[in-house]
Amino acid sequence: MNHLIIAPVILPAVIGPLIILWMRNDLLLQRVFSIVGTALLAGVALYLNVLAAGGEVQVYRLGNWAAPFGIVLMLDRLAALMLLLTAVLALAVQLYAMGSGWDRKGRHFHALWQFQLMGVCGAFLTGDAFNLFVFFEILLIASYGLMIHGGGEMRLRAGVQYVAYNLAGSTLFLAALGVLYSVTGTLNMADMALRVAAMPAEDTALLRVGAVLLMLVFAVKAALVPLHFWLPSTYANAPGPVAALFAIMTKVGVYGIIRFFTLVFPQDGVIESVVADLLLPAALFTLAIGQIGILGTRHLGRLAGFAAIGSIGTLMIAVAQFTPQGTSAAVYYMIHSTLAAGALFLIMDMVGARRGDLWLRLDRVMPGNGLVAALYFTAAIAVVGMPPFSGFIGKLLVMQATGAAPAMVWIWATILITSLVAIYALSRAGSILFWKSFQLSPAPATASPPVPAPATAGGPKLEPDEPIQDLGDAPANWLAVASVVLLLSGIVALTAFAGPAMRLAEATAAQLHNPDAYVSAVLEGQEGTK
Amino acid sequence: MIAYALFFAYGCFGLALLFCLYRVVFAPGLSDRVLALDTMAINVIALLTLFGIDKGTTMYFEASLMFAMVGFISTVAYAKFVLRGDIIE
Amino acid sequence: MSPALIAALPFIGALLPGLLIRSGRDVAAVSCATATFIALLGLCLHIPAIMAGEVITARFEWLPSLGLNANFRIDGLGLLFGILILGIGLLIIAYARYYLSRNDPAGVFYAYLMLFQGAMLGIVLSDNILLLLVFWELTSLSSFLLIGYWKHLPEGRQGARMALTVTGMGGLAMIAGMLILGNIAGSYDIGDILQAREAIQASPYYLPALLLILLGAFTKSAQFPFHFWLPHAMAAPTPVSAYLHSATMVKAGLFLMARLWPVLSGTPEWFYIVATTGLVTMVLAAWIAIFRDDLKSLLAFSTVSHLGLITMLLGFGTEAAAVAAVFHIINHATFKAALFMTAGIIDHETGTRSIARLGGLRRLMPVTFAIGTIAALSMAGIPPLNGFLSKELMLEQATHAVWQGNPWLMAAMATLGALFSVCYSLRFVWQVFFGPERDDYPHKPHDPGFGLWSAPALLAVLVVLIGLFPASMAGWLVEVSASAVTGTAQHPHLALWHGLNLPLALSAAALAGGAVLLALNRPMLAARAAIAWPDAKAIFDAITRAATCAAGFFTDRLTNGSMSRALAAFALTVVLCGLWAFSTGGWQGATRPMLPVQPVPLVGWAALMVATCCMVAFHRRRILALVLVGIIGLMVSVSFIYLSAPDLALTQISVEVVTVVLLLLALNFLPKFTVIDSRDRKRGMDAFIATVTGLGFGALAYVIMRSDFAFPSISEYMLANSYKLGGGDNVVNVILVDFRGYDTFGEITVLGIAALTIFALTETLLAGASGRRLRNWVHDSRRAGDRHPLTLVVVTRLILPISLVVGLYIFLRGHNMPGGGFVAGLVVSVALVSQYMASGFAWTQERQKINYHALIGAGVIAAGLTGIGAWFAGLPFLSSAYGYVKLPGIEEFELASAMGFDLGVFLCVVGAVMLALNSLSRIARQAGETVNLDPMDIDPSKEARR
Amino acid sequence: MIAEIVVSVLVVVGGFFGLVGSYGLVKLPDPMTRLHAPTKSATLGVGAVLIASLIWFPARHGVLTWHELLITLFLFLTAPVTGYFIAKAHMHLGWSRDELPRPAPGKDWATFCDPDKESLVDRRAGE
Amino acid sequence: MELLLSSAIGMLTAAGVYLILRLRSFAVVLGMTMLSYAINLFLFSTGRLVVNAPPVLQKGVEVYTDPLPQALVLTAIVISFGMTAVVVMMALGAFLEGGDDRVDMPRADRLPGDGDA
Amino acid sequence: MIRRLFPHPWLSVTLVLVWMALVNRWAVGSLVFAAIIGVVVPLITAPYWPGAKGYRAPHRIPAYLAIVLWDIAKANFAVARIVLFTPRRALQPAWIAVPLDLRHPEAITALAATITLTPGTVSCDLSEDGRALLVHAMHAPDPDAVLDEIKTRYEARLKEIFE
Ligand code: NA
Ligand code: NA
Repeated sequence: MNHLIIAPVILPAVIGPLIILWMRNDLLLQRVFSIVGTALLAGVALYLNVLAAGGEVQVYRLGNWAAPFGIVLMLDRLAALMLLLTAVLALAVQLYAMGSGWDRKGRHFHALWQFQLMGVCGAFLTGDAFNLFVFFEILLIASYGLMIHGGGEMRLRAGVQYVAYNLAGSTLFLAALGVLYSVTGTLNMADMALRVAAMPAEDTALLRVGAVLLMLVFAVKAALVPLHFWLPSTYANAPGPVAALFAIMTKVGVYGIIRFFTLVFPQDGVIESVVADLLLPAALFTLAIGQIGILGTRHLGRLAGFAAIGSIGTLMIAVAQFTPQGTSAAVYYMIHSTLAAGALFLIMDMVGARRGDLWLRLDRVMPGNGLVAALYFTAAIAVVGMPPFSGFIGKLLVMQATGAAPAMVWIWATILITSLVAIYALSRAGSILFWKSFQLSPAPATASPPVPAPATAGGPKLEPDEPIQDLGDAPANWLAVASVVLLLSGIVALTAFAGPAMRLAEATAAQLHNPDAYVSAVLEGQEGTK
Repeated sequence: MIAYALFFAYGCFGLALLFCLYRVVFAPGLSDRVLALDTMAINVIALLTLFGIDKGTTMYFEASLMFAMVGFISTVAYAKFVLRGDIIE
Repeated sequence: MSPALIAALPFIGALLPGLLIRSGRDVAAVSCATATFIALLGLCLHIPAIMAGEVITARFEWLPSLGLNANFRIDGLGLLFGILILGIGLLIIAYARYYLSRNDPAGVFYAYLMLFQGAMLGIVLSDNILLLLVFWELTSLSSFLLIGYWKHLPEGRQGARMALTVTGMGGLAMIAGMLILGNIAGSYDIGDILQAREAIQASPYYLPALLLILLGAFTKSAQFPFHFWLPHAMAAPTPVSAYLHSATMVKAGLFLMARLWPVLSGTPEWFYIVATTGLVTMVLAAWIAIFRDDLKSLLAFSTVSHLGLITMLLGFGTEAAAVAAVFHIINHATFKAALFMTAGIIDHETGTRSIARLGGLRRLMPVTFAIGTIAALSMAGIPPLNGFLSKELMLEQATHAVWQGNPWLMAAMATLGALFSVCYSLRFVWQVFFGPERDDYPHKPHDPGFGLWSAPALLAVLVVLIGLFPASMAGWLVEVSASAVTGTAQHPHLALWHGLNLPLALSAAALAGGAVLLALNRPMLAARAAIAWPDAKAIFDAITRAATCAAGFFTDRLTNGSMSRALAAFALTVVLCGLWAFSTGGWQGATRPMLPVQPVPLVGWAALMVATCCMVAFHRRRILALVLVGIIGLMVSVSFIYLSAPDLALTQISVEVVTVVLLLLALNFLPKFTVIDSRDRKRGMDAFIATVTGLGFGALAYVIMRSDFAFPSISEYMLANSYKLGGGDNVVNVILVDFRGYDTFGEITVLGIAALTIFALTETLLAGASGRRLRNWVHDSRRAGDRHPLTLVVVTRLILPISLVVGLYIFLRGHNMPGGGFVAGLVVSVALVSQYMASGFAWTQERQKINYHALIGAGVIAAGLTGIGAWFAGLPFLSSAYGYVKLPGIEEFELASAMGFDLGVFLCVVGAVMLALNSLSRIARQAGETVNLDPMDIDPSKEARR
Repeated sequence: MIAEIVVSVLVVVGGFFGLVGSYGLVKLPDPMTRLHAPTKSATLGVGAVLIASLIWFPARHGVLTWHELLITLFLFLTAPVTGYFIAKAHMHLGWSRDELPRPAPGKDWATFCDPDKESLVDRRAGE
Repeated sequence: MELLLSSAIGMLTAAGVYLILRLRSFAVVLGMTMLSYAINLFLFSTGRLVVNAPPVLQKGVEVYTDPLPQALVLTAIVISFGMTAVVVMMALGAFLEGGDDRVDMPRADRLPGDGDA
Repeated sequence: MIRRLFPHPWLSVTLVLVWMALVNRWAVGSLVFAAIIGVVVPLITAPYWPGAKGYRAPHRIPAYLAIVLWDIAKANFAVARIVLFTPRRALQPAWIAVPLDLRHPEAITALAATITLTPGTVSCDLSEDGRALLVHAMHAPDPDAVLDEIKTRYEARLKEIFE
C-alpha cells in the first residue's frame, strides 16, 4: 500500500491547519507554506500519474478496513490526471493571487485555498459514494470562503445565492445516496457496480431514480442547463484567481458523471441510456446558452463565466456518448478547457485591475494594453476553439467522436454555430477592450506602465484592520503575468504534444470503459485487512 | 397495571403536547410562544422517560438531559432576544 | 529543404520582429525578408523535381488518433501558390518598410504579417486536410490582427471583425465538411483523398460535404453573397490589402477548390454551385466596382470580380478551364498586387484615395502613372498584357459552358463582366492620372522614393513580360500547377495570339462597351446614387447588432439573477427526471410490512405537521418562525429516539440549539419581518412546485421504506464486527470514528472551514462599508434594561461546570453508548454559550485564554495525526488500535486510538462553534455594544461590601 | 409488586400534572397567569415520572440509575430562570411600568430601566 | 408508521421548497433548515424503521436497527450545520453591505450603471 | 493553598456527586476520577465565579430543601385546582413588590427560585438597585399574606444560611 496515494488529501489538510495555528497573522509565511504545499502537491500528483500509468488501479484502504466496509481511495488514470490538473492550475493561479495581491484582501486566503485543494483532491481520489459527498462539501465550503474573499455587496449577494443553490444541490446529493443505499445496501462504488449489475430487471425503478438524481447532482456542479443559473453571477463576482481556480470545480461534476456512469451505471445496464438521453440535450443547450451568453453579456466576469458554461456543454457532449472515443475526447477537452477557462478568468481580472471595473465598455487605454491584449487574444483563441490551440483539436476530437451518433447533425450544427457566435463575441469584446479605447486617447508612450511594488516587497504583514482594497489598485507585477503565461503555455504544450496527450486520454478512457479491473482491484486481494 | 398507567401517562403528555402546540400557534405575544416551547421540551422529557420505563432501557437518558439543557438555553435565548435584541452582549 | 521547414520559416520569421520589437523598421523588415527569402529559395530548389512530376512530402505525427498529422507536400499547385505567397510577400515586406510611418509599431506589424504568411504557406503546403484547417483558421486570425492593425480607426476594427466573422463562419462549416470528407475517404491526408474520387462522389454525404467545404471556400474568396467583407477589410494598411487581397488570403478559397478539384468537381452539383456563384460574383462585383470612389475599394471589388472569374472557371470542371483558372491566378496576382501598391503610393503621397479628389497625377507622378496604367490595362484585359491572355481563355471556356441547356448564357454574362472590368480599369487610369491637375490635393503629390515603387514596378514588368512571352515566362508554372490541379499531365499552349475567334470578338465587344460605359460614367454615378442600394455592411451590422441585442436580451432575461427561478428550475428538473426514471423502471410493490402506529407518535406527527404548516404560514414573522423551527427540530429529534437512533437525537437537538443561537444573533441585525414582495401568481406557482416536490419526495421515502434491500447491507458486517474489530459497542460511533473515520475527518474539516469563513467574512465586513454602517447602528426595537440578570449569572455558575462534566462523560462513553466527541463538543459549546449569554461576551472572553483558531487547527491536526500514526505501524491512514487500560485505582478506560480522533472532533467542534459566535458578537460590538466590567448588572452584594 | 404500584401511581400523577400544566397554558386568561401553570405543574409532572423511573429500574431490572436525579436537579435549577426570563419578556412586551407596584419611591424594576444608563459603569466596546 | 414518516418528509420538503423560493434571505435560510430536516429523516429512513433497537450492542439482544444510515445522517447534520452557519453569516453580510436582504441579484450585477455600451 | 485548590468546595462536592451519578457505578476508581474532576473543573471555571465565599450555615440547607419540596407538592395541587376549577373571571392575579433583606446574589437567586417553584407565585424581576423582588401571584385575594409568607418562610431562612 502506497501512502502517497492519500498525500494529495493529507498534505493540504495539514498545511491548512498549520497556517491557522501558527501563521495566521504573517502573510509572508502563509505564502511560502502555501505555495510550497501546492508545489509539493503537484509533485505528488506527477508521481501518482507515473504510478497510474502502469495501468493497474491502485487501492488505499483507509483504516485498513476491508472493502466494501471501510472507505477506499482509488487511483486510476483519470483520478491521477485530475489531480495533476488541479495541482497545476492551483499552482499557477496561486502565483497570480500572490502577484495581484488578492490574497491580502481578506483573511485566511491561503488556509481556505489549501482546504479547497483538499476537497477537490479528495473528491477525485475517493472510491466511496458517501465520502464523495463529504469531499464535495469540503470543496464547497472552502469555495464559499474563497468566493466571498474580499467582501463587497455584490460578492456577498452572489455568495448567498451560490451557497443556497449548492445547499440544495447537497440535499439532492444526500437524497441520491440514500436511494442508492436503500437499494444496493452499499456505499463502495465498486461494490455498488457489482450489485447494480446483478440487479433483477423487475426491481430497477429505485435504482434508476438514484442514478438520475446523482446525475443531476453532478450536473449542478458542472453547471449543466437548466441547473446552470448559479454560475454566471458566482464566477463574475468571485475574486479573479478564485474564479480561475473554480475552473476545476465544474470539472468535478463532470468527473463525477464520468466516474459513476462508466463504473456503476454503464449505459447498457439497468439504467439503459437514461442518462445519455437526458445528458446530451442538456449538453447541447448548455453549449448554446453558454456561447450566446458570451455575446449577450456586458460584464467581463460573466463573459468568462458563460465561456465556462459553453465549454462544459462541449465537454458533456463528448461525455454523453459514453464510448471510449467520446470519453477520450472528453478527457482531452477537459484538460484544455480547465487551463483555458483559468487563464481567461485571470486575464479578465488583469483587465479589471487596470480599468477599475469589469464592464465591457469604452474606456481609456489601460496601462500595459498590448501585453494584456496579447494574453487575451491567445486565451480567446483557445476558448473559442480556433487553431492552433488545443481548443481546436478538442473540438475536432469531440466532433469526430460524435460523427457516428444518431444526433450527429444536431451536435455538429450546435458546436459549429455556437463557435461562430463565440468567435464574434470574443473578437467584439477584445476589440472594445483593447482597440476601441485608442479612440478615446492617443496610443500610450511605449514605456511600460508604472508597476506598483509587488506585495512581497517589504515583508507583508496582514493587519487586522488593513483596509480592503478595490479591484483598481491590484498591482500588476510580473508574477501575475507569469502565472497567466504558465497557463497559456500549458495550452500550447497540450497542443504541441496532442499526440501523447491523446494517447494518455485514450488509455484513460479504455481503463474507464473496462470497469472490471477497477472492481476487482477493490474487492479482491484484501489479505491483511480487518 | 403499569401498562395502563403508562398508557394513561402517554395520553396525558401527548395531549399536553397538543395544548402547547395550540399555544404556540395561537398566542397574543412572542413570550407566550416561548413559554409553550419550553413546556413542550419538558413534556418531551417526560415522554422519553415513560418510553424508557416502557421499553426497559436507559439508552435515552442522555437525550433527556440534552432536551432539558436545550430547552433552557433556547428559552433564555429567545427571551433575551425579545428583551435586548442581542443575546450575547 | 523540407516542406515542413519551409512552412515553419515564416513563423520563425514572425518571432524575430516580435523579439526585436524595439529595434525599428529596418531590422524587422530585413529579418522578415531573410526568412521569406530563405523559404522562397527552399521552395524554388524543388522546382526541378516538381517539373519532373514528383511530389515532395514530409510527414510528422501530431495527433494520429484523430488523423491530424503535420504532413506537408509540395506539388505543382503548392509550388505555384508558394511562389506567389513568398514572392509577393517579399515585395510587400520591402514595400511596407517604406510605407509604414515611424509612429506605427513596425515590429508588431511584421510579426502579424509573417504569421499570416506562414498560415497561408501552411495551407498550400499541407498534405492533411485537418492541418490545412488549422492553417486556414490561422489566416482568419492573423488577418484579423492585420486588418485591425490601426486600432484607432473604427473602420479597421469593424472590418477586422467582419472579416473574422465571415471567414470564421466559412472555416467552421469547412471543419464539418472536411471531417465528413475524411471519414468518407478513410483518411485526412490529401494524397489519400485525391485517390478516392469515386467513393466520395458516390457517398450520400457528398453533397453536404461539398456544400460545407464550398461555404468555407466562398467566404474566404469573397464569393457572392459573402463578398461584402472584403471591401471593408481595406481599412488595413495598404501593404496588408495588397498582400491579402491579391495573392494570398482570398486566393485560399480558390486554392482549396483547386486542391480538391479532382475529387469534388465534375458533378452537376459542383458545376451549378461553383460556376454559377463565380459568374454572379464576377458580374456583380465588377458592376459595383465601377461606382466605387475609394481606390482601394474599387480594387477590392475588382478582386472579388476576378475571384469570381476564377471560381467560375474551376466550376466548369473541365481540364482546360482549370488551366485557364491557374493562369489567371498568376496574372491576377501580378497586376492586382501592383495596383494595390500603386493605390497605396497615391494614398501615401497625396493623402487621399478618393477618386473624386484625384486627377491629373500623370505628370506629377510619372513613375506611378506608368506602373498603374500597365497594371490597370492588364486588369482590363488589353493586349499584350497578361490579363488579356487569361481573359481570352476564360471567354473561350465560357462559350463552351452550357447552363440549364442554354449554350450562350454563360458566355454573354462573362462578356458583360469583362465589359464592366474594362470600364472600372479605364476609370482608374482616367480619373486618377488624366484630367487637369488640381490644387486641392491634401499633400503635394510627387513620385515616392525607389523603395516604395520598386516592388510594383517589378510586378508591372512581369505583367508585360508574361503578356509578351507567356509560354516561357509562366508556361512551366501553369503546366505543373494545372497538372497538379487536374491530376493529369497538362501541356497548355499559352500564346498572345490565338487567331480571330469568338473569344476575341467577345473581348473586343467588352472593350468597346467598357469605353462607352466609361463615357457615361458621370450620369451613371448620379443615377446610382439616387437609388438606395442595399449596403452589405449595413446589413451585416444590422444582423450582428440584432444578434448581439437578441443574445443580450435572451441572456439577461434567462439568467436574470433570480434565485427563485434558479431553484424552481432545479426543483422541477429533479422532480420530472425522478418521476420519469421511476416510471420507466420496474418496482415489485411493497414487500415490507408497516410498523403499527401508536398514539403518541401520532401526536408527535401531528405536532410536526401543524408546526410545519404554521411555519410556512407565519414565516414572515421571523422570530415566530424560529420558535416553530425549534418545535420541528424537537419533533424530529424525538422521532429519532423513537426510531432507535439516540445518537442522532443527541446531535440533532444540540445542533438545533446552537443554530437557534446563531440565527438569533444574526436576526438582531436583520429585519424582524419579511415583507411580501412576490405576487399571488408567483406564490401560487411556488406552492405548486413545492407541493409537487414534497409529494414526490415523500412518495420516494415511502417506496423505499416499504421495499427491502435488494442485497444485504454492508452494515451487517459493521454490527458483527463493531466490538470485535472496532472495540466499541456503539456501532454508530464506531462507524464514525473507525469504519468511516475518514468521512468524519472531512466533516470536522468542513466545520472548521465554516468557522474560518465566518471569521474572515466578519473581518472583511468590519473593515468595509458594513463597519461604518454598524458604527451608526440604531436598534429597531425598544430594549429592556438589565442585560446580565443576576439569577442567570448565578445559575450559570453551576450549570457551566456541571455541563463540562457531562460533556466529558459523553465524550468518554461515546464509543460504547450514545455520545462521542461531536455531541460532547456541542454540550461544552452550549455551556460556554450560556456563560456568554449570562455575563456578556467581552467579560467572559477576557477570562478565558483559549484561542478558537488554535482549537480548530489543533482539532484537525489531532484527528489527522491520529490517522497518520498508523503509518508508523505500516498501516493505512486512520487504522485504529484499541485496548482496555486499567490505571491502578482509577476508572477503567478503554484507550482506543480512535479516541484521539474523537478528541480532534471535540476540539474542532468547540473551536468552530465558538469562533462563529465570536464573529457574530464582534459585529454586535461594532454596533455599539458596551462592555461590562462586572459579571452581572445588578449586584447588591457589591454595595454591601463597600 | 409494591414497586409496580408505586411506579404506576407516580406515572399517573405525573401524567395528570403534566396535562394540567399544559392545559393551564391554554385555559388561563392572560400571559402572566399562564406562566404559572407550566413552571410548576410541569415540573412536578415530569418530576413524578422521573422518580417513577428512578424506582422502576432497580425494582424491575435490578439496575440502579441515578440519571433521573440529575435531570430532576437540572430541571429544578433551570425552571425558575426560564420563568424569570419569560416574565421579564412579558413585562417588556405587554406591561407599562405604571401598571406595576414600584420597588421603592424613585426606583424602578430592572426591565424598565433606561438601558442607556449602563454606559455609566461600562466602557465602550473597542476603546 | 412508514406513512407518517414519509408524509412528514414530504411536508418538510414542500415547506422547504416553498420557502427557498421566497425572495428574502431569511426565508431561504428557514427553507434550507426545513430541507435539511427532510433529508436527514429521509436518509435515516433508508435504514428502514425499527422501534427500540438502537445500534448499541448489548448482551442477549439480536435485533439492531441499521447503524450505517445513522452515521451518515450524523455527518450530514454536522455538515449542514456548518453550511447553515455560513449562509446565515453571508446573508447578514449581504444585508449589512447592501441594505436589504433580497436574494435576487440586482440589475447592477448584469448591467453597468451608466448604460454605456 | 487549599483555598486556591478548592475555590468553591461545595461545587467540588456537587461535581463529584454528578460524576458518580453519571457513571452510575459506586466504584472506588470512579470516585478517584470524580475527585480529580472535582478539583480540575472548578479551577477551570473559577474565573467565572469571582469573589465567592463560604456560606454561613450550610447545615440548614437540607431542612430548607425539605420545606421547599413540600411546598412544591402543595403548590402543584393548588395550581391544579385553580387551573381546573376556578373560573377565569374569579381569578385575582396580583403583582407584589418584595423588599429584600438579602444581598448575596446566590441567596437572592435561591429566594427567586423558591418563589417560582412554590404556590401560585412567580418571581419576575429585580429592582434596579437589587433591593426588591417583583413577584406575580396567580390568585392572591390577599397579596400581603403572600408577601408575609415569602419574607418569613423563605427569606428569613435563606438569610440564616447565606449571610
Ligand atoms: Na434548526
Ligand atoms: Na446539506
